[in-house]
Amino acid sequence: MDVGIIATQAFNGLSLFSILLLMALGLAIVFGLMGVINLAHGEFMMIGAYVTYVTQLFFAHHLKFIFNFYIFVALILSFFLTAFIGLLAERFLIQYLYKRPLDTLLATWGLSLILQQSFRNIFGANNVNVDMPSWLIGSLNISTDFSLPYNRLFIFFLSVLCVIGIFLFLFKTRWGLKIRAVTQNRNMSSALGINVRRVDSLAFAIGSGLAGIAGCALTMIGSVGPSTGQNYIVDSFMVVILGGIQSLIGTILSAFTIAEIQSIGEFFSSSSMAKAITLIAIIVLLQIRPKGLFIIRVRS
Amino acid sequence: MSDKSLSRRKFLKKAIGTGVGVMGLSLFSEMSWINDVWAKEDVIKVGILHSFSGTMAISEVSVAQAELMAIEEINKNGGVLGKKIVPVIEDGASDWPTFAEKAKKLLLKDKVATVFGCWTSASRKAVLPVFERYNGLLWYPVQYEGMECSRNIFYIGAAPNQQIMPAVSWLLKNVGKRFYLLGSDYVFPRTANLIIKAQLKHEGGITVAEEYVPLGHMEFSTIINKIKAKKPDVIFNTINGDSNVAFFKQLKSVGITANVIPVMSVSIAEDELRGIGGELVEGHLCAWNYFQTLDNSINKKFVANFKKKYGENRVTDDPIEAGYIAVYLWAKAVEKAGKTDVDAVREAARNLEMDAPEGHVKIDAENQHLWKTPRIGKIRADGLFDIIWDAKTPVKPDPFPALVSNKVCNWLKYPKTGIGRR
Amino acid sequence: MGKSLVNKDLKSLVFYILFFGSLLFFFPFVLSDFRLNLLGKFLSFAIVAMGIALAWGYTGILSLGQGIFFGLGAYAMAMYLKLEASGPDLPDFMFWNGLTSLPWFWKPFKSAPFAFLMVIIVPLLLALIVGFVTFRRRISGVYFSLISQALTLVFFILFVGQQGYTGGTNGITDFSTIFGYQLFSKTTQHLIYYITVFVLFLLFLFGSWLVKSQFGKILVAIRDKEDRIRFSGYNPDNFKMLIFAISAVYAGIAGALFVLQEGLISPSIFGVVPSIEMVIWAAIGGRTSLLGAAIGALLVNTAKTFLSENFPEIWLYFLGILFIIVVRFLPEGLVSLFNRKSSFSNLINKIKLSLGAKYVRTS
Amino acid sequence: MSELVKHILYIEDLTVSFDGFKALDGLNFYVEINELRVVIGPNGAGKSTLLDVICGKTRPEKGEVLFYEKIDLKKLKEHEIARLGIGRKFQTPSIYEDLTVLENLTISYPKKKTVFSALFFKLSPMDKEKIEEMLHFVGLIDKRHLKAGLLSHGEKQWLEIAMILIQNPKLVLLDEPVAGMSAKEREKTVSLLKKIAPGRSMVVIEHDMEFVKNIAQRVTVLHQGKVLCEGNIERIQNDPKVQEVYLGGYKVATN
Amino acid sequence: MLQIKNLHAYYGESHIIKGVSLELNKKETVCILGRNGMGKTTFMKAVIGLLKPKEGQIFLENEDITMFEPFEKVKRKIAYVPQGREIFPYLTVQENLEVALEASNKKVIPDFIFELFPVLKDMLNRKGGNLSGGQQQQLAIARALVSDPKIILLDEPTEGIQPSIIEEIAKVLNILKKEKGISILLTEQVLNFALETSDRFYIIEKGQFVHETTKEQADVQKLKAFLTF
Ligand SMILES: Nc1ncnc2c1ncn2[C@@H]1O[C@H](COP(=O)(O)OP(=O)(O)OP(=O)(O)O)[C@@H](O)[C@H]1O
Ligand SMILES: Nc1ncnc2c1ncn2[C@@H]1O[C@H](COP(=O)(O)OP(=O)(O)OP(=O)(O)O)[C@@H](O)[C@H]1O
Ligand SMILES: NC(N)=O
Ligand SMILES: [Mg+2]
Ligand SMILES: [Mg+2]
Repeated sequence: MDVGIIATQAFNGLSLFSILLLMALGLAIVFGLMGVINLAHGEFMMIGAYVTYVTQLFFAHHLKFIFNFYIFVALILSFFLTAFIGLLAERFLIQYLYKRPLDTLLATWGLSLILQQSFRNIFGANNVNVDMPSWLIGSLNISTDFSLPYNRLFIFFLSVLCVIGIFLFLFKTRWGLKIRAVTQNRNMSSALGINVRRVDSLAFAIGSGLAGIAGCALTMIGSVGPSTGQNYIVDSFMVVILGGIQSLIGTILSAFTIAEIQSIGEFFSSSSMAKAITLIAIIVLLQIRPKGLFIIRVRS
Repeated sequence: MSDKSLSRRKFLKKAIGTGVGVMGLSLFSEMSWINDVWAKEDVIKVGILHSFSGTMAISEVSVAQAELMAIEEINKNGGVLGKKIVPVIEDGASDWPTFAEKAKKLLLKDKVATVFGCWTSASRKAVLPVFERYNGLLWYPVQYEGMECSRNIFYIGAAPNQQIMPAVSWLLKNVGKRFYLLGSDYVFPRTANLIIKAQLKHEGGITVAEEYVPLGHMEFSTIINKIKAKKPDVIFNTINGDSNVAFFKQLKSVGITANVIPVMSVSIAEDELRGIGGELVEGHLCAWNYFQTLDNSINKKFVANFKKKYGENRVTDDPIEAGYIAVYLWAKAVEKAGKTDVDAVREAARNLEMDAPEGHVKIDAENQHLWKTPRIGKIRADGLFDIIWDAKTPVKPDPFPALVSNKVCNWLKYPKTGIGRR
Repeated sequence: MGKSLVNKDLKSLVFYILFFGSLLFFFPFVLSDFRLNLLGKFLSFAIVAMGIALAWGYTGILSLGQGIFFGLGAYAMAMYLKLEASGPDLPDFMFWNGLTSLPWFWKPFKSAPFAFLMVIIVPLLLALIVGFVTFRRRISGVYFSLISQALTLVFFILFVGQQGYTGGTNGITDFSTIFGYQLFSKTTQHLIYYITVFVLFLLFLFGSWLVKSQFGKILVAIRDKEDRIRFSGYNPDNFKMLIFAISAVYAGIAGALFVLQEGLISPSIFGVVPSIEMVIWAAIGGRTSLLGAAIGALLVNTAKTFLSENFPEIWLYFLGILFIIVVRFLPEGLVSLFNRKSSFSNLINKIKLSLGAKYVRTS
Repeated sequence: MSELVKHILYIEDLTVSFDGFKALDGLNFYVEINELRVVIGPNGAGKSTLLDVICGKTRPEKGEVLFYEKIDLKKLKEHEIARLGIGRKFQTPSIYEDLTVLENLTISYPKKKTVFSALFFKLSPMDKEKIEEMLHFVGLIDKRHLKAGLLSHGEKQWLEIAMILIQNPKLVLLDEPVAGMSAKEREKTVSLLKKIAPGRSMVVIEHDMEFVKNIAQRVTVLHQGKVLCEGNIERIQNDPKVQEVYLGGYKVATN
Repeated sequence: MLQIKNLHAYYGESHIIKGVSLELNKKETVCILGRNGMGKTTFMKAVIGLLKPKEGQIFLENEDITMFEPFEKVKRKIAYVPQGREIFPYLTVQENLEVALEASNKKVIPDFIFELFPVLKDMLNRKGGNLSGGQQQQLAIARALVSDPKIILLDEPTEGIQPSIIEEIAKVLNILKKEKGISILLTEQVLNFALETSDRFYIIEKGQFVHETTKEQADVQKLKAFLTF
């Protein structure tokens, strides 16, 4: 095996890491902090993906001259539209279920069915094609057999940016503090002057918005179809679970662990086996650390 | 506030009550004696059984549309035996047991004359016993891996010797010897690869790797790295569905274009290419019996009608065409038999011929598969194909390739099971 | 108090008699064979749902992996049926996957008693193992749920991947006889229907006995405060393992009954989606009531069939909305509508709470 | 049990630390058989942590924790410790909210507690009587069919005490049993404890000095994870260090 | 300041608070005494808004705030210390305090908090859930004070607190009342503490006030009798 293959493989691990991280980031808030088992997370990602598709179509038809920059507009729109739909879901459904976290699983499953069928009715049952901006096609050639695809580099930086952004938001702003307080004790937060409803909605919207961003980014490497979202759901949850809910650092650590197991496993066996191996490895790791890799313990 | 909640309470009570009532009623409405009271109009019911939801909807919806279009055309021309064809549509929901349930429902409750449907081999395997048990008739529109011989199914898609095997031979002659086999973890790809490996061994090719990804897999970077390491001459792609998009996008982004390593695909056609994007796959290859760009008047009319009905941006492809002609073949058989009775139709269908968009086809009298012309197309930037090779004449279907099996399917010679030894 | 208790018991008794009575004496005579077969299948689902009620409703263990156990029970039965259908030959799928002889672990399935035993043993053992490695390590709640979901996926991948041994994506299909009788003859199928009803009834009695016993009370205590129960001298891990295993056995038995009526099993049952659906049956009907869960399975599947037959292109909307409405307004499931009056007013209160007084908490 | 055994609880050099912070710091603590010991100390002194260690909830960093001077509690799991006859009441009431008051007591009843015995468990009439008696005693007889979650704070405290007592443990650990109780209930608790004290050992943590005075034989004062002082109530009250770190100007009225 | 008129509150269908009226004046401490389960906590919850009263009104300086959400009441300078502490377990002590800044116009935690509760200063970075019971109780009171309230509702504030700190708290409450002009509504079972801090007393029994007295007129024996029978 030559150096190029090994270097490429190392980069693949990193790239998968950033993708998993991006996928799980929204869930880390919605599920990790708020306790909502959002099975529609994959569909929320698809909202972002479809927004990207529509944006791309619009640019191709009306703003051809700046087509290459549609992706930035799409990122922003994906975030806000998905956040908005998340907001609606929170307002009309999720807010009634905070006391029954396992029930959120059922309700969001219903939601995911509805969203999937809506995609099918709006965009057709087929996959849709999202053209990449030309500057994202191709790769940075380091040597003849080691090159870094631009789209993956882009996703990598995007996810780093999102993580930093979320980190600052949660731990350095008042809104972040409020979100953390409310997710721990809704009643008491209210009794300390926090408008709990607003904070809940905001948190859920941001988590959903992040899913939208992930969906937008994934159009660069994957397909966009009505049921594509389902493919991401187990992976995203595994990342959060293995990391340890309530812990952003844990999420990062766990995305990294899973990505490495998966991509090394895949190189030496097959994708199917690697997937099974990865899932089993997660279960074994949870044996050693039942509450996740990185967990803040408190007494009661 | 309490007034408001009171009325809301009442409303909810009612709404939930109604919901429960509907579910209860639906059970009742299915009771046999009610069914029998249902008015019997003089029409011929046929079943359309495809996935309208779930992963397979991506491919199957278009085929169902083609079948419905054929029914509509036939009805417009007076129907069959002077009666209108009425389609009963059922959603297999990409779930094999559901396919089986719906097949039973079509045969037992709706008592349809025949069924057009299925896509995946798994769904076909699921309904096969049902069709055999209740002596129904299924027209199956997709290429498949062979190794099957049922008197209750007409196979309208390609058998291995009409698609996969000619493609392998062509590649060996024109592209190279080193094959990288990549497929979904799934029956069709695994069985197809079994055949391909045997063929490569026989014809002097080399299998450098055989690799399967789970359905819906999205991350191909490692596989692509392996491909780079193995340096194959060609990638033989039997990936199904969604994953193709990811595969081609990621292949392209590391600079593996058709000039570097061409990919030969057998499970994606024009309809799927719409969702991948032509530029990404330009220059790669596909093997089919039908391409939208086939230059003949029947096809041109077919394509035009399809676009007129479903939209200018829509395309036709091999399974769509197969679904479409399946309906015509059945109608012809019914006319010939003079009735819709399954046994009679089956007899009438033997050696039935037709000028289809894909050219001349004929139902094989022995094995109920279709004589079809193998073709290879090169993908253009617009997602359609330049046909770069064809077999000139229709090829006799052979569901049990001699390379991997010593069986043959021949209902004339072995009327009991259809299967005999070579 | 005493009086109303009697009343309640009497009322439920009447309800039970009505329920099982209609399954035995009404539906077989009014439904067409096809519909009766469907109902029989749904009854096997009802058994799964009862198992889920035991583990989830009473003990708080939400398994998103019931499909595994259902599947294993089903495969055990299917292996027997397939061997019987194949006679002296190798099962067809093995042949076209290049196997030349029957794998060792298939061989004992030639024996019906062995296969029937495996329907129970395999799910039981697997559940005990899964329970051992999770509950012992105090992996619980959502963690457990999602781990069981991951396991489902693992099984799916393994069963699909080992095509020669499992039939791959196709699964195992195409059976003919059972004990030499035509499996799909009208009489056999009717008989299997009655057996299903009978098994459902037995398992219902068994489950009711369980939850009424001291054991059942401890399950509820575990659901409430797992940590506390340890200080009362109980080891909750064992209780959880046992009830989880019992619910797995319910699913396994259901799977076997399913195969007998459906005539096929495929790994799609190991999928993430069917396992979630199973949980939904129980939730819709009422997770804290055995019969409620069972009825949930019947109603959801009836609704699914009815909706998908009548609105094949948009039925998912209805189903999705149904789930949302029930979860949102009937947290105890549909049974709460049929329960005593006070439960009904409880429901109204809950609705009221969720509509207006959002901050009311009872803790 | 050998004649020589004097201590039901024998704790030496016990250290528990959380991220470097020593909640217990080389603590020595001995309780004799049939003794009623009260532990007081400033908030955060490590009292609850001590009980956590005894009943297996927290694992110590080092030290010995022996039951009857020979059973090493560090090695046992929570339920095994409970089965040895150690019952604990938590600082905040901890009961099964979805079970009725009666069921809360029934499952605490000291019968075999394995999975299979639970399946076939039946209360004898005598057991029932005992439970009824206990319900009367804690004043919850009228609420026995009520879901325990609906009780008020004080009622929950009572229920939990009843659950511990019905276990008939050899060693009772009570963490602030009268917190949130009204004067009347405090008095009742005093008489209850006095009544059940004979034949068993108890460790009671409390901040209510009135209550402490009423029940205490021997009092241990913990401070910063160590014993600050030990002795009878007078001695404790007059110890200047105790006054400084704990009592402040508080004086228990002598009656 | 705070006027409560004929308040009724329910848990589901059970009627817990049955027509309670009370007035809390400026610079005054009112104490509600009552045995377990008599409805003290329920009353407090109804006042702060965690439980919506079914009937009756609550006025704050003549504004009807009966149906306000808790946070709206808090914004109007009412603070609440619940029974059972309700600390945010995963937030540090510092963050627990900062959360309460939401209702104040300050940006930083005022220093006097740490003068009152020196323990907290040493534990600023410890997670709230890891504090001892008494430390949590102190944190809960401190947290209420951070928001710079005009009215404080305290539900059994001395539960689980060591005697010297109870004394401290009594002192603090008196200081707050006198120097900051804060009004305090308190529930207690411990008579000593109540007598030390409060100006007026109500006895609650089964959701109703059965006795009312001022400090001056208070007959300690009678109050005791109410609490013991
Ligand atoms: N998991 C933990 N992490 C960090 N510190 C902890 C942890 N558990 C306890 N502590 C600290 O250990 C000390 C002892 O706590 P403990 O609960 O034993 O006190 P206590 O004596 O019971 O106090 P109180 O009378 O207030 O209940 C406290 O300072 C507490 O903050
Ligand atoms: N969530 C609830 N649902 C129904 N009833 C409740 C609920 N919480 C409390 N109760 C009941 O309401 C009554 C009053 O309870 P509350 O907590 O207000 O009493 P309290 O005076 O604060 O008692 P304590 O001194 O023990 O704290 C009790 O009888 C209790 O059983
Ligand atoms: N027949 C197929 N492509 O599954
Ligand atoms: Mg303590
Ligand atoms: Mg209270």
